[in-house]
Amino acid sequence: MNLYQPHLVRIEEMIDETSDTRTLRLAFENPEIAQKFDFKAGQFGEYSVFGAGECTFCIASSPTRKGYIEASFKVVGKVTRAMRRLNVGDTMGFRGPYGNHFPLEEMKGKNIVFIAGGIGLAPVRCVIWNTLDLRDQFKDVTIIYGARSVADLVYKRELEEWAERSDVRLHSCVDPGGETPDWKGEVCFVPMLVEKVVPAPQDAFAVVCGPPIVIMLTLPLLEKMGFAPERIYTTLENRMKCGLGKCGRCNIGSVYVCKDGPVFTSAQLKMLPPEY
Amino acid sequence: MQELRDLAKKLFQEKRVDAILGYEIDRRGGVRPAFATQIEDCDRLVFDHRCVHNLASYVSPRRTHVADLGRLGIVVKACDARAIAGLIRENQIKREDIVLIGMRCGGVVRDPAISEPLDPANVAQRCIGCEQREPTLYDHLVGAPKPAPAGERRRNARLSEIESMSPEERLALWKELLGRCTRCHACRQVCPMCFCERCVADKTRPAWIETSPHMRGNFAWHLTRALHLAGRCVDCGECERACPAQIPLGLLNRKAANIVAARYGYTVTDDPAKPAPIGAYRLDDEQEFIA
Amino acid sequence: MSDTSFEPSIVAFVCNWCTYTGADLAGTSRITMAPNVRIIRLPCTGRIDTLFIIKAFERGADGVIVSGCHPADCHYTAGNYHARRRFAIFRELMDFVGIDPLRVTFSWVSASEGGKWADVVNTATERVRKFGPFQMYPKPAEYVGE
Amino acid sequence: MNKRRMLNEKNLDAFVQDLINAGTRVISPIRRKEQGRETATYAAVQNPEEILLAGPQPALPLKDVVFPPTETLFNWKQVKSSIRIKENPEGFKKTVVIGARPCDAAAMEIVDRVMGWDYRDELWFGRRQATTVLAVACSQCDDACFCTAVGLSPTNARGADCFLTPGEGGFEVETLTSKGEELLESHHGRFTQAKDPAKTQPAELENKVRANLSLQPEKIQQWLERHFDDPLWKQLALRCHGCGACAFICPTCHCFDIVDEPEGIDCGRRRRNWDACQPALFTMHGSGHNPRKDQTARFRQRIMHKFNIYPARFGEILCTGCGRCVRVCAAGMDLVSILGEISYMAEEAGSTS
Repeated sequence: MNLYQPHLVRIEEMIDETSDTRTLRLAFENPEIAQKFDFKAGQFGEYSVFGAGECTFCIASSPTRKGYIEASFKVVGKVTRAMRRLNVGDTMGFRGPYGNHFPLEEMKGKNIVFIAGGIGLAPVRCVIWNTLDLRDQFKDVTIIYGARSVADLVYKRELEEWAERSDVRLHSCVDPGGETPDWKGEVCFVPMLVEKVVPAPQDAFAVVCGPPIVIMLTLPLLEKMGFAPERIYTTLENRMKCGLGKCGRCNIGSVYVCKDGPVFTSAQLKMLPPEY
Repeated sequence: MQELRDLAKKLFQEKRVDAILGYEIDRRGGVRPAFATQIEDCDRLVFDHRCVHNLASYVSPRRTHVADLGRLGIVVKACDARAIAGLIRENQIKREDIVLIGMRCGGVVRDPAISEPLDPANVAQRCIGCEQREPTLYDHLVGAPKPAPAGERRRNARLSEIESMSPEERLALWKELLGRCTRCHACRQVCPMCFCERCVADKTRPAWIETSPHMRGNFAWHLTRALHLAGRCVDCGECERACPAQIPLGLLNRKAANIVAARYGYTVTDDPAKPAPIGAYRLDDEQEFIA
Repeated sequence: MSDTSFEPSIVAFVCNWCTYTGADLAGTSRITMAPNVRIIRLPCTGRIDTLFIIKAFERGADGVIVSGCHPADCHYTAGNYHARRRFAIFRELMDFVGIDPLRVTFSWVSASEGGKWADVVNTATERVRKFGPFQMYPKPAEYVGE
Repeated sequence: MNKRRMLNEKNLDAFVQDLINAGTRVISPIRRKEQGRETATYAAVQNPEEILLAGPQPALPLKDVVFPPTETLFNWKQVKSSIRIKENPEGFKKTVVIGARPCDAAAMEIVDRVMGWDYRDELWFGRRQATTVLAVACSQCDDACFCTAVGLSPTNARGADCFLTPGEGGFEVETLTSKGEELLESHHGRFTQAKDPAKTQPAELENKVRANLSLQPEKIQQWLERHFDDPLWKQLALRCHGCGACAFICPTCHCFDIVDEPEGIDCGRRRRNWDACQPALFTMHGSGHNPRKDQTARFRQRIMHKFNIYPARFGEILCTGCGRCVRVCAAGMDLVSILGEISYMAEEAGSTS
């Protein structure tokens, strides 16, 4: 079996998050691999639709939930379009887990702020559930999430669950113009909400993910507010083919996103050329 | 040479151009494209039988770097002017946006690294029998009239040789030639007439032309490229020169040009007003192959 | 595979307004014709890219039929005139690289010419049957399979 | 190891014929006539007489022997409600390369680094294992060669299993690996005892190459590390067509694409194809966002990858100085003068700081 041969996974469940994003719950067809498979929050995989090709996504489910993995994707290109056409019971391919991960061990005993925009919640959600499943090992957990409009908010059921939990603080917002009459959250852009509600930087880690504009505005903002650049984490996406450090297209300077990433600190990003 | 440099300087002085695309001597003693962006650069410009490159390739609006230089002056041979005319004809550039420095040309060598004088052994095949010793599309015409280069025209002979083969022999020949292709698409990138925003070979939904360098992908690509260039190819030879696998791509393009010439009486010109044969039609076009 | 047992697969790209209706007429008139042809309907011959023909061969067709409105009858005025030039050049290029252009049949079949459509289908099928399978591309090597 | 033998011209032909008879694929520079000039190209040998060991550098590198332009990663077929996957059954053909240029032999060893980085690429190493490389000392060079500038030379045996040095009436064969020793030992009848002492190669050719370019790779790397935004990049990229011929013809460029191609309704292949960093599509995201948005960024990436990224990650320059990119470029982009320019700027920067 060569490196590029995927494991077979079966679609167990399908949740439409928005009109163009969907979450697939995937279970390994081979029970031995299902048993063995393990990953860490923040790692990614190569998902394939046979006949269409491969696509790179972070694993969106938490490593604490065994027996399946989840992928959330937005329909943009050839493979995601093909993924959209699949149904429960269909077979896909999966290679992984690849790349580095969020430093959960270091984050233990600390306050954690999660900041996400749009579909960027997917990789963050993985860490959120990982944290919440081990809730007593962390201090305050704050989630700041925003999307273009109410219709574009992903993981709506989980947002409700987090809102109800007393051990999580959830702040959500939608861009001006994206609100509905019964929207109870804020109406502003994610960085503005961060400025307003972000907790004290002492003893805290921040995990940020979203479209490039959210990342570019939020990282300096957090630093200005006192977060140490080494404690602000984000996850990058570059086009990849192999995920193994061979195919040569995800480089940012001398960094291979697939091997050295996808998780980077703000401090690391500052050392890289702006090719992401 | 001095005439060209003086003209280039004058164009800068009169602020008629922001940059001039021409030729300069390179390290190896051949010539390469030059981008003169100030008056001082004009003394580097040269023009001789080594100026093989078709600079029209740089003028496509997709070349944002070059477009960023501002108003361009371009050194063109007759064959290059045909490409410029093609770009104007197909609404890629506007005639008034560029200054054309037409060069009288006595033929070029087949490889710009050749530093010996032009002779029948090193002259580019396309120049033998080329009837245009100077462009008709220009703003300034430079140089003294030059005679046509001597040499044996082998291209048509090669075409007729292939045409007289049996279909099996032809297929075997093209399987060997196109089998060398690694699908780098350099032929497309250097072609002045391949200016599509998104080439059909890059499309994935569906992937009309498979990107793999196997028989299917290679035949689909080269047949389609020849068809898309029928009546548009200016015979500048850039694709053949760029091909790392040394495939004689010109044969396909020449064949397409001959078909167009025989069926529709059309040859590529540097008159931008003359419509291209594909995209036009006549009610009485031959249709002997249609039942 | 012996020649007698070879049944060619033929893909027909036809225009919506004339040939498709003509083929429909052939069917409703119960004209018997070779069952080897699969029809793909397109708005106009002008829409039939030569890549369709190439793709058909890539995917296993042994022959192709391209058919649309007679000259002067195009629903879009001139689609078939443009197509005519394109196909004329394309088939000569095919010939030049050694692919038999007779594997592709071009015809004009109007909405009322059900009989002509049957003729086109039968002629094309017989011709391709004589040529044998299209073998230019290597067949997919062994697949996992039952 | 380091055993020395002699192989005369007649025995060379017989050796090659033996290999061919045994069903081994023999790749060598083959004589070709093109427009009246004698050129060479690496190809499978049908007849030992076609071999041209002393000719010009073959136009294409040996890369495709171990890294084919397209290869099947696996076949798949829909079986009932699931998928069945099968790897290509062909395996790796036993291959002997006779007459590899030093720059082409070294390239394989350099690319081994990335292909074995944490994850071992079995397709690459499978072919590497099945291939025995007999390199030959160069006997010609031109104004595009610069192997000496990147730590190699016309007589460098890096990456070779055996090294052939032309001598009177044949070659002196030096064995460098056990794989090479095994091959020669199994054909020992064709080789004779080497006469002592070993002949030293004239340095003439090496000096000629050295005259084209000489540089200090560490200085280049330092300069690149500090000059991501240098105006040089934009200036160079103006001339570049972005065609990628340089990458496709490069013995060390190894970037690839993975594509799925259906072969029918319910079966297909996943393939790996050569790719290059020069076309825009290489890094384009599905959303249309492109991290390397213009030719400046893409051309810079090529130079950076070869002379900064690869050395930083793998301690090797991703270039063997074969000069093919210089010869192939339709726009006259000349890596020798580009490196020369960078070297000059690095010196300047070094002397002022």
